[in-house]
Amino acid sequence: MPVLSLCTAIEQYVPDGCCAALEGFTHLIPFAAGHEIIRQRRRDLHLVRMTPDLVYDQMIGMGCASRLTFSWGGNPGVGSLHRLRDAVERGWPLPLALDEHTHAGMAAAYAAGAARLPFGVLRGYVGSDLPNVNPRIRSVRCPYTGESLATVPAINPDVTILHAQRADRAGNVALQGIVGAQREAALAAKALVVTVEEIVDRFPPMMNSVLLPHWVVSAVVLAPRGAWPSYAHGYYARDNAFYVRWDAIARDRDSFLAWMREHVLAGSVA
Amino acid sequence: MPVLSLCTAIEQYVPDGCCAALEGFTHLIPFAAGHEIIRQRRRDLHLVRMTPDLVYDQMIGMGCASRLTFSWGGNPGVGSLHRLRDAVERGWPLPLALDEHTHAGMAAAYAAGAARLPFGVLRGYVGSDLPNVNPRIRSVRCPYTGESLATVPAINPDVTILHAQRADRAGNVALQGIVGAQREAALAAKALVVTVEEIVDRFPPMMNSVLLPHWVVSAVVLAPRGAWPSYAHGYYARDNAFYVRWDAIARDRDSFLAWMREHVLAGSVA
Amino acid sequence: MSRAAAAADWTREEMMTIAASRLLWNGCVCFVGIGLPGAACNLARLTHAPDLVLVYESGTLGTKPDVLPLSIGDGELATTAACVIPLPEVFAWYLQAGRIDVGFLGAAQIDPYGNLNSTVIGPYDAPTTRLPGAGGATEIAAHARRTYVLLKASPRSCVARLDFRTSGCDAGARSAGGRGPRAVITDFGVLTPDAARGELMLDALYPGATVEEARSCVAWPLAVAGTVRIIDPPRTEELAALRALQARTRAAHGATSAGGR
Amino acid sequence: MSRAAAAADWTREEMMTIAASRLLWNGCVCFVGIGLPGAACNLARLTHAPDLVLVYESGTLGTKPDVLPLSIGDGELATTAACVIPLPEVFAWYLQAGRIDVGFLGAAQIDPYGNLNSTVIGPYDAPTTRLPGAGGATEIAAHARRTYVLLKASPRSCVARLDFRTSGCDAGARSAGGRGPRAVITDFGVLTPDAARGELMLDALYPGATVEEARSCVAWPLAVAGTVRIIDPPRTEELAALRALQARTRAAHGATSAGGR
Repeated sequence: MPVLSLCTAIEQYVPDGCCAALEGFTHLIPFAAGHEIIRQRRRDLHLVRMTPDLVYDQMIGMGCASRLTFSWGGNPGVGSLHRLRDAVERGWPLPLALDEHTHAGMAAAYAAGAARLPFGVLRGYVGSDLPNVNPRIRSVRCPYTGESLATVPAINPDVTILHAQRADRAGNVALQGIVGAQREAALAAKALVVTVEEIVDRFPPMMNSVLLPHWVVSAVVLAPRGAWPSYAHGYYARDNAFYVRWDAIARDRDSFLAWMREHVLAGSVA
Repeated sequence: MPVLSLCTAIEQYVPDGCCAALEGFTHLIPFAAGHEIIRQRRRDLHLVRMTPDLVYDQMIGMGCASRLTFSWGGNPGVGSLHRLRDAVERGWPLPLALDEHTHAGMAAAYAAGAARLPFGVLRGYVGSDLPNVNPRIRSVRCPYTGESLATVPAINPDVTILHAQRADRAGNVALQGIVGAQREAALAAKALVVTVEEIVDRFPPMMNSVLLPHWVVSAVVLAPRGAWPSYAHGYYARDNAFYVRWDAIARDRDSFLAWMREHVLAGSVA
Repeated sequence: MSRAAAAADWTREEMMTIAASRLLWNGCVCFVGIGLPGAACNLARLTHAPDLVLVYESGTLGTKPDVLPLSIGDGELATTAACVIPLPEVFAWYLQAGRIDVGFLGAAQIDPYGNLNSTVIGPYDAPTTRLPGAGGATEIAAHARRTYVLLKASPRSCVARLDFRTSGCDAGARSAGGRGPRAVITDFGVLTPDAARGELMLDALYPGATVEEARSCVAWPLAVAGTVRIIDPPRTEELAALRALQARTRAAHGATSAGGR
Repeated sequence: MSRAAAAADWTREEMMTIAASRLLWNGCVCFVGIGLPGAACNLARLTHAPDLVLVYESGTLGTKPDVLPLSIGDGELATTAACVIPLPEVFAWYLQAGRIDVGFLGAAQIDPYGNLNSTVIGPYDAPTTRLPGAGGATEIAAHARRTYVLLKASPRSCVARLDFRTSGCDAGARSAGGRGPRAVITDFGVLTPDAARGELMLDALYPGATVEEARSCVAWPLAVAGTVRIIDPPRTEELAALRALQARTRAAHGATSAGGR
């Protein structure tokens, strides 16, 4: 398991046209990796993420994505993702195809992916129009009770990118706090890149802690504050004020582009 | 969530004829609860457990069970469970019907039970005769790829009994160390009884630790050393010598009955 | 018992939050979202229901936040949780398994049967407004033992026909055999389904609100219960607890974020 | 390089364990059972493959036990593990997902194609001997990238036809497209499948073992490779490491438990 620079890791694991999941549920969102994808001007990505959040708003607004698999696309506690809306409502800068699910459906799809099963089963989508607009939501009949249950196709991204607090030299990765569907997304992927706050020589035995063992990790990248403006439990808090500010920045195409030029394309994040 | 005596908990939650899962994978096996079931002379139980271990050898040998759902029935590292064998091979003291699975199948069945899905899916039982002798192992066709996958019916015991290190006054239960399929078995059950080494006033926030919240726990029982001769991480070690000794005790019906009379029916465990 | 606050002392949004909090009982297990539902649940916990159990979809079970989170996964929720579990387990083992007593829902649109839209305004493929989408709502509607909807009413939000049905709450759609939301808490009062057809009707008004106001906020012909209850105004300790919670929240998140929804 | 131990210095069981350990490479991820496979994997870790990753079905990932466990879930495994995960995740996310390089299997019976029986001797419904059953074996056979069988050979264990097929290792049964075990390590030498039909044939003998001995241990007409290799005898450091491991194990488990299988 190599330690790579962020630039090299993205070059190597995120080619144009690939399916990439940058996961992290409010917590540990891999913003630094998303910004590097933008700087490398990736195109035609199939982005997967339960909650697109600001990082996908930025990638979509910069034209990196042609398809989005998701289950809730807002600015948490604030309102809309204006760049996502602009892409869906007006095709700017590019049209964006949607594979839309519920949280429960996405969770089942990641879990199926992690287990290398072709589909996940849930009592889901009941009474919803979502199956009418997403033909990949189907059903299966229980071989015992005869009842019909919803299915989702497994999600197996070409690459999953996570941010975590720590890795050790062997490449084991430790997460603490809210873990969302990160483990499932990590194990579902063909390659797993993890940006971390710190690399330490070795972990103590961690028993029941959340750990991704080195042999499922493709590359580790040292990226301190790499989850900002989301947060890394034990390192820094969520920048709630920035999430609020983003609403004004992203509402307008020009102010969005100006912010991205200054803070991302120039290479330094405010 | 009440704290009950072991006697009351078994009286209340383990009636004759019920389906009971005493889980714990090598670690935290609820022996004290099993012994109380024997003392109360329960009959016609459907016992469920991945690895029957000594505790089920004892219950089966004392005539508590008419059916066993399991996936590996040996004395770990030692050899046979002689009372289980005697029941299966010679119907002593009673015939025992078997629902036999693999570990992967049992794990999927518990997980389905915890999620209140009627079945679990796995790539399992491939090339095995088990589906020929267990008609409950069936298959389902993937609605995306068309391939056939094995299914198991969900396991939803009437009661699951676990042993854990600690509960707090509210009834939250904390487990540490090897957890096997305990959480799945706990959440799959209609009622959950947990024997514990200790009851403390309150836990600190436990973040990513293994915790069963008080609102899924039906009753807590204080039973120090309640997992002996298996072990409770942080409290006492596995009594490997007893596992070896059990082979001789259980090989013969008379020596088995004598041991049970002296150590279980008399009410005190050596 | 404390006295009721004077009418001028409280806002409709405060009344809404307090009315919702009163629906919760001590020990009940709530699946909480952000915004008003979070405020209502935490208010209940800080007043009459100290052992209420808060479950957030971020996997934080039994949280006791001191301030309201801006997002559903704020660090405050993890730090004060009894434990934190993976999100797929929350949905499969707790919500789907029927281990949630009360779920709260919000939406951009509601129809006369309590079906909800939080997906799009306009056609799905060419929306005039793309909304955030389902998140946990579809399965909360289907699997929580009871659900309540919190929503500011207007003819744009209370519509005869949804543009898109995100959560189906009508008869037959719920695994628990329920009939959709037990109540819709609006900024004028409370709607509840009639026993016969499950159609929402005006059940109760806040002090100062009128049947006419209620009808003007709803785009379908709103049925009115034989006797419309008047909901007790906020009690001083409810109002004090809610305002202290909101003040702590503003202080914690900074002045700018207080502007967030 | 160290010299080979003299022939009188080692037992066949030691040779078996050492032969199995040599099949493992540094960094490989092994799904380990108790008994001989555990000894072989830990020996490899203590000699030529220090970064070998041990996974036990009890959920202990990356364990580094100082002594061999008596059971698959001994405390020693948890204490020295990189982490401990729930058993369903081991089977779904690691084994089924193809994240295990090497799985070891044992059995009461093996047939000429490497199919295994650990369930019953005699009819399933009226067995003469009820064996423990499948445990993890069926899915290890199907999903580990390669499997090895360790088994003491005799005409009762190496049979033309199994009483019951617990693990199907023949062509077509494996999701990975493999053909059953890469090798069967017995107490006389090693069998490997022939390229054409996957039938096990005698590939290598331990020093001192003969083709006649091998044939006498196998109840089917055993094919013999054109050239039968002679396996290198134990090297002194292999033997020293294995014996030290076993001495530590005996001391830790007590004299009685050393008598266990």
